[in-house]
Amino acid sequence: MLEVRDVDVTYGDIQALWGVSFSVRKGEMVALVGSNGAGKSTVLRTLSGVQKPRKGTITVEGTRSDTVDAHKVVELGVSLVPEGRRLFRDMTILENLELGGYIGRARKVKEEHLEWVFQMFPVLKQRISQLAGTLSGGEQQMLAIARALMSDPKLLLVDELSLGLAPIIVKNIYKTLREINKSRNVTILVVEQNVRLALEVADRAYVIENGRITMEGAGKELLASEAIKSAYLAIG
Amino acid sequence: MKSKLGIASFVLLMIFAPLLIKSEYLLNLLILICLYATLSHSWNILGGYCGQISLGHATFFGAGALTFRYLWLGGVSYYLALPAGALASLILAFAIGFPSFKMKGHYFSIGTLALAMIALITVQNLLPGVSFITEACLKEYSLLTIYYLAFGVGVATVAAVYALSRSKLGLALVSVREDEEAAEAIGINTFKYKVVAMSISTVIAGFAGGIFAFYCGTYYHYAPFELGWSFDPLLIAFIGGAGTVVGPVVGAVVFVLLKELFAASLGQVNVLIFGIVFIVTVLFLPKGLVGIAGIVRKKDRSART
Amino acid sequence: MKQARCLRCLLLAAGIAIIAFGLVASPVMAAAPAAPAGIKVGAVVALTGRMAAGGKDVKAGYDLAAKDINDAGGVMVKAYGKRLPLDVMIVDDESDPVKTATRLDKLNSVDKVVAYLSGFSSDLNVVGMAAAEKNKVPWVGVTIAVEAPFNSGYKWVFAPFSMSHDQVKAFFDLLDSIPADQRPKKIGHLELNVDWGNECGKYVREMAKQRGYQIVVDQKYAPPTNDFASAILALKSAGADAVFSVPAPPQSLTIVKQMKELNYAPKVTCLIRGPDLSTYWENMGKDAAYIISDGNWDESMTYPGNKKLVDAYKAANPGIENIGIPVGAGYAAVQVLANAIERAGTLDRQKIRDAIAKTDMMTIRGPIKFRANGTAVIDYGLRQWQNGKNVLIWPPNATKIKVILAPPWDKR
Amino acid sequence: MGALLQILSYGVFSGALYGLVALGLSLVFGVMNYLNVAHGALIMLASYTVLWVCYYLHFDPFLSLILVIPTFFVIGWILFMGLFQRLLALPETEKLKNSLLISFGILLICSNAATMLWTADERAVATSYTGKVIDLLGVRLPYIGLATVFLAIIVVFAVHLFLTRTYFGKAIRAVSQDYEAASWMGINTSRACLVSFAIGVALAGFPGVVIALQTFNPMVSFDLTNKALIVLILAGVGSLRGVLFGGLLLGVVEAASVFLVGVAYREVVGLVLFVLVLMFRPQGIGGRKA
Repeated sequence: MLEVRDVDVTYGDIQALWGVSFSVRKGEMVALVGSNGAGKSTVLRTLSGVQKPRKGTITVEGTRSDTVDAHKVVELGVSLVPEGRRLFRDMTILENLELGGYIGRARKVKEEHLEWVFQMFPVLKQRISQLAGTLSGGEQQMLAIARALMSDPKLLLVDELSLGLAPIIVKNIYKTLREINKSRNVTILVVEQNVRLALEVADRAYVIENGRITMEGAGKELLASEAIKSAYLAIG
Repeated sequence: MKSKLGIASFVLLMIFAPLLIKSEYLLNLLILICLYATLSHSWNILGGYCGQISLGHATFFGAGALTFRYLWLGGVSYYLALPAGALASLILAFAIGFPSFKMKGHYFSIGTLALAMIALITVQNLLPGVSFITEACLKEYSLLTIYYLAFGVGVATVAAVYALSRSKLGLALVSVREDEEAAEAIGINTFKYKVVAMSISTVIAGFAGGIFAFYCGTYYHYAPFELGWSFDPLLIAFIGGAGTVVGPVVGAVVFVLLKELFAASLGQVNVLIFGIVFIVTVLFLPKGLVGIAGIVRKKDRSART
Repeated sequence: MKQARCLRCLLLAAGIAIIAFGLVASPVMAAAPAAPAGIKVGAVVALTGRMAAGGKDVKAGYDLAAKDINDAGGVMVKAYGKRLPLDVMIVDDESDPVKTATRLDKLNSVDKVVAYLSGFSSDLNVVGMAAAEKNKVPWVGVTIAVEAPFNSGYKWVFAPFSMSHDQVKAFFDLLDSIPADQRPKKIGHLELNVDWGNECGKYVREMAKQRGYQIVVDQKYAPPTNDFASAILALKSAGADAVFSVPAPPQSLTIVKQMKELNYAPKVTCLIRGPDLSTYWENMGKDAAYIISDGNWDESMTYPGNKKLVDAYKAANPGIENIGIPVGAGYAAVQVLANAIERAGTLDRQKIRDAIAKTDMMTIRGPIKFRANGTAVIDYGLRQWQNGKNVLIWPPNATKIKVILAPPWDKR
Repeated sequence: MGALLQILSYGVFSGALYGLVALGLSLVFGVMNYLNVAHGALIMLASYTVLWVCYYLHFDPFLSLILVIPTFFVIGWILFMGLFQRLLALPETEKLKNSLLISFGILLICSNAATMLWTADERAVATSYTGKVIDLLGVRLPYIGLATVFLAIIVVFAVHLFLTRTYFGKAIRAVSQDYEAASWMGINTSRACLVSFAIGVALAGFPGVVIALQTFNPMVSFDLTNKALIVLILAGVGSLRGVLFGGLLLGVVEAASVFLVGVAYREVVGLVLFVLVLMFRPQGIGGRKA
C-alpha cells in the first residue's frame, strides 16, 4: 500500500531524516513511535506532500507520491489528520467537513460520508453550524479525523492525536480509529509520542530515533522488548 | 588603513569637485545627490536597519524645512537654522512618531502614511501660500555654500550610519528587524531601540529638510510635505540596498543621474522605467544594487578557495 | 573591513563618475561663440507629470511664436547690426519644483540664455521666478495667477497674464453689465484655501462692498474637497444668485453636478479654473451649459495676429476643437520678449529687463503694459459654455456675445 | 434637519463607494496577506476602461461592466502570474513587505502610464441620468448615489455568497485561514490564491464605474488606495461584510465632520479616526482579536 524507500529530508542545512524506509500493507494499522524531535512529524509532512524529500521515493499503491503537489497527494487516497488539528477555526463544522471532501470524487458521495462520520461522532452532528474554533479539544480532534475521512482515503495518516487531550478521550478516539480500520478497511498510519498507547492498538510499529528507523515489529512484540521499555515506557 | 585612505581621498575629491567642474548645473546635481542620499539614509536607519517601514518621512523632512525657513527668512543664520530644523523634527517625532510605534508591522507603514497625509493637509490649510526668498536672504544664497552644507551633512550622515552599523546598537536594531518577538524574548527592549532609531532618523530628516529649504529659493510651504518625499527615500534605499551603509548613496547617485539622463530624452517614460527598476530590484535583488557587488565578491571568493 | 572596502570602491566610483560627467559637459559650456547664431531663450516647462497637459499648451504657444518671428527674419539686434533668430530652448521639469529650479540654473550656467520664459502653473512658476531673481535673468511668464510673488520686491519677473485682481474685477464688471432688473445682488463665494483663492477672496469682499453687492455665503474649502453638499445647501438657503470660485478641475465638475442634484441654479456661476478645459463639455454633457470660466485668451479674439495663430495651431493639430488658453498666452509672452529685445538692441540681460519694464504694445491677446511690480495691465476675458461651445463673453471690446443667465434646472 | 439628512445622505453614497473601493483590497489581503496598494491604480484604470467602452461602444456605464470585469480578471491573473506568485512561499512578514513594495511600484507605473496615455486632464462619463434625483420628503437622492449603494450591497452580498456557498469559495476561505491545512484537503492553494487575486482585481471594476460617473484623473489612484486602506482597517482585516460597514462609517463621519471642523479639514477627520483605530484597535472596529 505505502512504500517509503530510503528517504532523506533536509530543512535548509539541517538534515531531519536519514535513509528512512518502511512500508504499510493494505488494511493494517501501523504506528510510528519515537520521542519528541525524532522526526515523526517530518515523516508525515513528507508523506502528505507539503515537504519534499531530497532523496528517496514514496509510492502509494505503486504510484509515486513524492513528486506531486501536496493537493494531488489527497487524490491518491492519502489523507492527513495533522498535529494540532489545524481546523479552519472560523468556519463551521459542516464547512470543515465539506472541505475535507473537497476533491472531485469525494464530492459525489458527500451526503453518504457525512452520514457515516456523524454516526461515528454524533456530537458533531448536534453542532453542525457551530464554528470549529469554539469546540472543545476532544471535539476538535474528532472533527479533524472526520474531516480527513471525508475524502474517502485509502490511507489515513494520524499525527499526535493524544496531544493535549484527556487519556479517556484519547482511548475512545483510538477505539474509533480501530473500528474505522476494521469496518471500512482504511489503512492507518499513526504517529504517536505516547508509545504504550500506540503499541497497544497498532498491528505493527516502527521506532524512529534521530531521524532514522531503528526498530520494527508487531505492536505487542515491541511492547514487551526491553529496549523499548527502558527507553520509552519508563519502567525499571 | 587602506580603506581610510580611500575614503579620505574621496572626501577631498568631493571638496574640490566644485573647483574642478565649475558648472552650476553639475553643482546642482551634486547637491541633489547629497540631499537624496541624506534623506534616504534617514529612512534607512529606521526602515533598513530597524525594519520599521515608514511611509511618513515627509513629515519630518517638512518640519525641518518649515523651521529652517522661518528662522532663516526671519534673519537667523543658516548654520543656526539648520540644527534648529533638525531639533523641530525631533520634537515632532516625540509628539507623533513614537506613539505610532503602537502600530506594528504593516500597520506602522500605513499609519505613518496617514500621519504624513494629515500633516500635508494641515500645512496646506494653515499655510496655503508661497514661501518667498527675500532679497536679503538672496544675497546669502550661494550654490557653493549649499553644496558644502549638503555634502557635510551627507558625509556626517554616512559616517553616523557606518558607526551605527558596527555598534551594538546597530545589532540590536537589526534584531528588532529580523524578529521583533524573538528580540523581546531575549530581553531586548524593542520599543527603546525603535525610539532611538526614530530619533536619529528624524534628526537627519530634519537636516535634509533644512537643506531643501535653503536650496529651493521659493516654493509652496507644503512642497516639502508632499508624499513624494516619503516615497523617494524608500525607492532610493531599496534600489541601492536597504540596511547597508553604501546602498542609499549608490541609490541616490543612480536616482539623480538616471533621472537627469532619462528625463531629457525619454520624458514620462523615465518614471515607468524607474517603477520597473524598482519592482525588479524588490523581486530579484533583495539587497539592492549593492547586493550585486556582494554576489560578485562571494562568487569570487568561493572560486579562489 | 570588507564592507569598508566596498564602501570605498563605490564612493570612489561615484566620485569619478561625477567628475567625468563634469569634464564631458564642460567643453559644451566653453564652446559659446563670440557672435551668437541666435538669441537663446530658456523655458523649463512641465511636459510630463501632473501639469503636463497645460505644459504642452504653453510649449505649443512658444514654438508657434518663435516660428512666426523667425519666418519673418528674426529679431533685429542693433548691437550686431542684424536680425538674429530666436532659439527657444524648452526643458521638461516633470512637474517637480525641485527640477524646475535645477534646470533653470542649467539654462543659465550651461546654455547662457538671455531670458527665461515661464513654465506652466503657479506651483512651478513661483520656483522659476526665484531662480530668475537669483540668477538675474529676465523672466516673462504666463499661467501664474497669484499676485503675491510680484509684491515681494522681485525685479526680474514680468507676467503678461491676468491675475486674481483682473479675474475678480471682470466678474464684477460682468455683473454690472447685466440689466439692473435681472442683475444678481446676492453673491456666494466659495474660497479655495490656497494663496490664489485667498487673494481672490480678498478682492471679492472689497469689490462687493464698493459696488453694492451683498456676500451671503463666504466659505473656505481645501484642495482635496470632493463633497460640496453643505456649501451648496448654504448657498441655496441664503438665496445666492451669483457664485464665484476658483476650484481645481475635479472640483469644478463636482460642484456643478451637486448643484444640479440639489436643484440649485444661480443666475451666474463663475468657476475660474476647470471649466476652461476642452473636455469639460464631454465630461458634463449639457449640464455644463451657462458655466462661466477663464478666458485669459480665446481663439475668437480679434486682435492682430490671433487668427493666424489659431489657423497655424489647427493646421498642426487637426481634430482639436478647443485650443487651450496657455497656447495664446504663451504666444503673447514670446511677442513681448522679442519686442523688448529689439528695443534693447542688445543681448545684455539688464538692458532687456529694462526694456521689458517699458513695454507698451499690441499682442494677439490685446494691449499689454507692465506695472512697476511686473504684473500687467491687460484685458481679461471670461468665457461661457453656450450650446456645447465655450465662447468669449467678456470684455465687450473683444466679443459681441453676451452672457446668458442660467435658468432653473427644470427649465433647461 | 433637512440639510443634515441631505448631507448625511451624501456621506452614505460616498461611504458605499469607499466600501466598493476597499472590497478587492480586503479580499486579497484576507486570503494571502498581500497588501496590494496598487488597487487604487487598478480602479483608476477601470474608470478609463469604462470611459472607453462608453465612448466607443456607446454602452451604458453600468452595462460596460460585462466587459470591464472580465478584462480586469485577466489583468489580475497576469499580475499574479508575473509578479505576485513568487511571493507565496515567503514567510508572512516578508510576504507583506514585498507585496507592499511591488504593488507600490505598480501604483507608480500605472498612474504615470495613465498620464502619458490620457493626459492628466479630468474625465467623467456623462449620462442622461447624471444629476437626476428622487425627492424623498425634501431630501434629494441622486440616481447615481442610490445605484452606488445598491451596487455595493449586491456586490458585497454576491462575494459573500460566493465565499460561503460554493466549494471554491470555501476553499479560498480555507486557504486564508490555514494555507497548509488547505493543501491537505486537496485544495490547489496557489490556484486558489491566483483566482482570488484575479477576483480581487476584477472587483476594481465596480468602483471604477462609479468613479467614472463622478470625475477622475490618473492621480486619483493614490486617493483611492488611501481610502481603501482606511476602510480595510476600520472593517477589520479580511472581513468582507465589515468592508461595507467600514466604508459607510468613513463616508458618514467625513460628511458629518463638516459640522464639527469645517470643510477644510474634512479629509483629516477620516485619517485621524484611522490612526486611532490603528493604535488602539488594530483588529478593526468590528473585528475579533486574533
